[in-house]
Amino acid sequence: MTATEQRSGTATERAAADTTEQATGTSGADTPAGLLRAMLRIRRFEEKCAELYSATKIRGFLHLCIGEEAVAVGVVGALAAEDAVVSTYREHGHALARGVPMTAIMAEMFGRSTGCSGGRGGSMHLFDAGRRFYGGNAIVAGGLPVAVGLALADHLTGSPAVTACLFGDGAFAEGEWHESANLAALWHLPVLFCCENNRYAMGTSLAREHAQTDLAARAASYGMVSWAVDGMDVTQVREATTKALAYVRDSGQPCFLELRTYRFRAHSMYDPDRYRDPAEIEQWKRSDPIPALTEQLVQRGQVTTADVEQWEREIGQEIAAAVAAADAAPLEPVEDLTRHLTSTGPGEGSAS
Amino acid sequence: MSPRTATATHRRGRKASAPPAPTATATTYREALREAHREAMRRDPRVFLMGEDVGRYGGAFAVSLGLLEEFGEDRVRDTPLSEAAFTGAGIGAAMRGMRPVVEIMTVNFSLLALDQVLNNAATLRHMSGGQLSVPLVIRMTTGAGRQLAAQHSHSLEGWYAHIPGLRVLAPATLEDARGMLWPALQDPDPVVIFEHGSLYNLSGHLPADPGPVDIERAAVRRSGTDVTLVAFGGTLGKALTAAESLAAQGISAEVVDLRVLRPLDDATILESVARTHRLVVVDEAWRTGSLAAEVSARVAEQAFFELDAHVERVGAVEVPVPYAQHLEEATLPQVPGIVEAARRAVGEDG
Amino acid sequence: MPSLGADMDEGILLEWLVKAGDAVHRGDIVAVVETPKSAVEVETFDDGTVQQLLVEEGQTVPVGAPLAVIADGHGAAPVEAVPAVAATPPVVAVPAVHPPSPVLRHRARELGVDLDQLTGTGPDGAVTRQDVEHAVAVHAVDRHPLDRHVGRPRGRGRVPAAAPTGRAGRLRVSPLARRLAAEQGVDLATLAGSGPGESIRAADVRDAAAAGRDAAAAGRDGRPVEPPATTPPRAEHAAPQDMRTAIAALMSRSNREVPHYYLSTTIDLHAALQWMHERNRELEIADRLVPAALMLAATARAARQVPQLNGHWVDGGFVPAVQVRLGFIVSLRGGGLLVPAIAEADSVSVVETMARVRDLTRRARSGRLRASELAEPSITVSNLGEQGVESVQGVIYPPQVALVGFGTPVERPWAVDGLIGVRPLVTATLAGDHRASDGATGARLLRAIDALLQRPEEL
Amino acid sequence: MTPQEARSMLETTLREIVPDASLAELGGSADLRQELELDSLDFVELVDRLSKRAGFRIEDDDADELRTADSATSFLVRGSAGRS
Repeated sequence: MTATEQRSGTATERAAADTTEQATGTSGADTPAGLLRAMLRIRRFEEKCAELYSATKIRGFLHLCIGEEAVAVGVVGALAAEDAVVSTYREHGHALARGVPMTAIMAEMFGRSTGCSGGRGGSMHLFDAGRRFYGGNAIVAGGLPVAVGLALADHLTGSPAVTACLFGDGAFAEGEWHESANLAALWHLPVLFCCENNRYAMGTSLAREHAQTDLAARAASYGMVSWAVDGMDVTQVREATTKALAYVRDSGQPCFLELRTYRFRAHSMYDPDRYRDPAEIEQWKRSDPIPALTEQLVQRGQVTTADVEQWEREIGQEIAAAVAAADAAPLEPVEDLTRHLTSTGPGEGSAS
Repeated sequence: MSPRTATATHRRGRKASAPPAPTATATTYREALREAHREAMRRDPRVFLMGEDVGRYGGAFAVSLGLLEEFGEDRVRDTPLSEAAFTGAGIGAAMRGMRPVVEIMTVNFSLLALDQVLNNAATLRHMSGGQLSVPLVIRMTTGAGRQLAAQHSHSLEGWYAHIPGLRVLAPATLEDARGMLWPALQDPDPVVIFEHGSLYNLSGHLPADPGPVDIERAAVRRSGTDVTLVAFGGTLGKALTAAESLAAQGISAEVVDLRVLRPLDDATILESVARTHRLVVVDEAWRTGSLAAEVSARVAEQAFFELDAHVERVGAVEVPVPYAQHLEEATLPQVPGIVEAARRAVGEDG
Repeated sequence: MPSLGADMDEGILLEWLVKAGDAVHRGDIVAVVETPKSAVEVETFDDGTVQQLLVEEGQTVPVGAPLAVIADGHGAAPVEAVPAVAATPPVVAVPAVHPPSPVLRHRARELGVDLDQLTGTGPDGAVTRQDVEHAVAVHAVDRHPLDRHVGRPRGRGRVPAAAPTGRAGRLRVSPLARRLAAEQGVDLATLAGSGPGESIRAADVRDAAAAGRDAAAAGRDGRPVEPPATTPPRAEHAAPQDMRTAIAALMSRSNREVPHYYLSTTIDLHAALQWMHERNRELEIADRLVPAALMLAATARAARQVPQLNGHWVDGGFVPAVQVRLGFIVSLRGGGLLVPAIAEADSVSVVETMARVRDLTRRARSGRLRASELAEPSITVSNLGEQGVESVQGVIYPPQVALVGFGTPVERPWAVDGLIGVRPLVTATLAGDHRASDGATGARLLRAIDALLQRPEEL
Repeated sequence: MTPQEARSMLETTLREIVPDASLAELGGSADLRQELELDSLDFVELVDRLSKRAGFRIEDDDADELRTADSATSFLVRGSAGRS
């Protein structure tokens, strides 16, 4: 299916959005070219988000993962459909890689009722229960105990599913991480802990937030298998994740991946980025996962520049369609404000 | 004499609304807070600031910008994301005689430290039979209104105001932003200061050396005779705007800024209700079990026979605050709602 | 001006990093903007050539305002660069005085709100974002009342169609109205309520009481409306502790908020008392004058002469009162005090002043004052001198701006026209609010009181 | 009027004006206005009531005679005698 085909008949309804390409999840994305295209799609999407934020179309807080796409694509794309994902407030890439439709994500950020959280969540709170995407959690480390619980349920019911929990190096300092790691290891729960180490907890560098900066070594002290991975190389991330998932499924034990990466943009749109040396940012941009892989694949003849240009056009069209759909989408009526408060609240069907 | 009365001699109640004195300088709420920290750290070497990103980043809301450069890393301490640990560390340091100011980035993150605040800070003096003292100041951002959705829009001042052993402050003016920190640091017991996120850009004038403010009393921000509007923090401005609008309709509203959320200054509230006989309480928090509920109950208990109308509450709709702008606006107390409530109270509702 | 944060409404264009004619590409940093938090770099999201810079360095502009025009290099119409907001279609003109910001216009269009129909609540009537949102919310509410789910008591205040309209069952009376009715001997059952759900409010009781007084005055018996015998007098009934608390709060507030200054002067009462004794010989004993009546009458007239001290401090400014409502302090037996006021005190005779003081004092002590008699005086006299003290340094009752105190008249040697004689002297004191007046003004008031007391026959 | 009658009349009248006054403890030479915290209005009322009860007009200038319970009693006795 091509992007152009997906776009035809793009409608404002969520149901229609579900038919777009990414609903097919990881299909075709396991090839190196597929990984590259998936990263490019996230990059372009987020660049558009920055523009839309400047233009006040997207409001609230906006945290971009530009520079960290290899983690999103490498980890989340490796999961099976029955696996679960628990994410953070920097989760657009994770959601896209999981197959949450771009139209639903964009509509969510526009605060529209067609958004993946009905306009109630915004950028930091993308949810898609049908895809077992358990949301962006905006409390640092807040998702970790929940991930343990999801895995506990799978363990108790004999499901082969693994719960992947993404969190940052900042969360590694929180008690909730340490409590969750201990519990998962103690109870032998199928959790894949994915620490997206971008070296800054908001504005505080790794060395200023951790006495021991080797996070994988510390995770290992809980009795878990732990690996540190180059998070700027999507093929390495994908390979490590695949191995880790196999290990968790086979052993029923948790596993820890430290994905060493870097965000190219500031923490949020309002962050003047005073705390990082511009030279350091430039240094890391030289390991930008997208051009590096493009160059590699072109050299190997696996991808042509024409392919890349074609993808850019398709992605551009997909994004334009998502923006147009979001712009045209309806707002949730104010009288439905208190819907979804409880299962028995106004506007709810029977409790589920 | 309790040190808590130390500032009672300062007669500075209502200068904020006065036209700027010749020596007044233009400032913002954010800068006023920053100046307050600067003053406290210059005056008392025991004072230090710690919290997430208070140093190099300059504070998540830029309150502490430049303080690291002036006072160094010992006194402006960046912490890891570990609210329980650094809040508890503030408690310990305070017990040992320091005067820490702990900044928790937002009230929702403070829930990770709530154990320390409740079970240690607020409790240790009593539980130790009076042997221990926790002269700690905790500051945090609170409130909604910026489309930050359900995990960044809490208004939990009432939860903290529920806890005996704490003093809870909500500066809503430049003067209070500038003048509350020092008296809070003089309090031998823990003080929690709530800064509403919508106030940081509030601008105006302050005298060059404005001095501390009273952290015992509520402040009457506008005099009136027909109805009392009680508000605090982020809702004060809305209440004042509503009062303005009511004035145009011939209704004279008095606006009381609670500003001290615990212990509540009953006298000022009751005195106002005794004048106006009608009460509207504005509170950004969910209504159930809120500060608005507490104020309403106290008036019903202590001034029942002054009331000439139902007590009206204007609070947030009881849902997690949604992201979408129109839904968030509909969730929170707004000026038209306050005006309507006041009109109902005075019996002008069609 | 791009939005760079949730709480950003405007920004200062600090520095241009490009100039007209420069080629720019998507992602280039083109300017630096000062936000309340810090300086932030601004990128462009377009490729093209800078055609025109619309905002000068140092200028503050609202979020959404175009900063520059970037031509796309294909000869097409210029697009206004930085914010995509600018790329939206033109809007119908709105009233010119306070054009809503582009963001606002856009928002209004998004929500289907007609800006022309809105009344602005912003500065100078400008339409604010909130007005737009409210228009939507109100519309929504009108269609679908939120009462039940949202907890907004909108329905209250109107009589619901389904509600019983008769008076069956318990009377609905506000607590204040119930109290006033008991104090003033008004039968609630005879009243029609004007409040929500036909409830009886204080105003209904006051109206009924006033009507009752008029009727009583019209009748020959002249019997005043007395409270039922079972109702204890209010002053004895009120818990002294509550009154103490209220007084403490008010006085503390005054002490806290009002910068006081004090002046005092000694006044020779010889002429005044002489005149008073003369008058008293002609009057019924019950109507006799006391020195306080002269002092109050003199103060009321002096307050008219010095209007800067007759009024209130409201919202940071002095508001002169339209008349002299002279408050005087009545101390209650068993503790506490009340401050009833004599309306238009500057235009009633000394004898009438005396009558009013007597009436108000008696009713204050029996708890039968009407609320209107306790309404805010424009200036207050404290006459503690009755208790044998020489001078009174009072605390102002905010929002009033002055309090005059009289001590006990005492006989002292006093020089008049160069000769020492024994004269009755009183110390008059002024406590003034320094925000509203200064000492020179205060001195004029005391001099005026003195002068008036030297010519009591003109009072 | 006997001194006992005069004293009793004085106490009855004072009780009407100051209901909670403990007159038993009131010394004969104590200053009434200070002891009972009578203000000038109360005093006028005292004079008025006493005048009516005693049946003669008490002038403003006689106020000093009513300063203490003893002097007032004696004044009432003399006044009533002078009239009859």
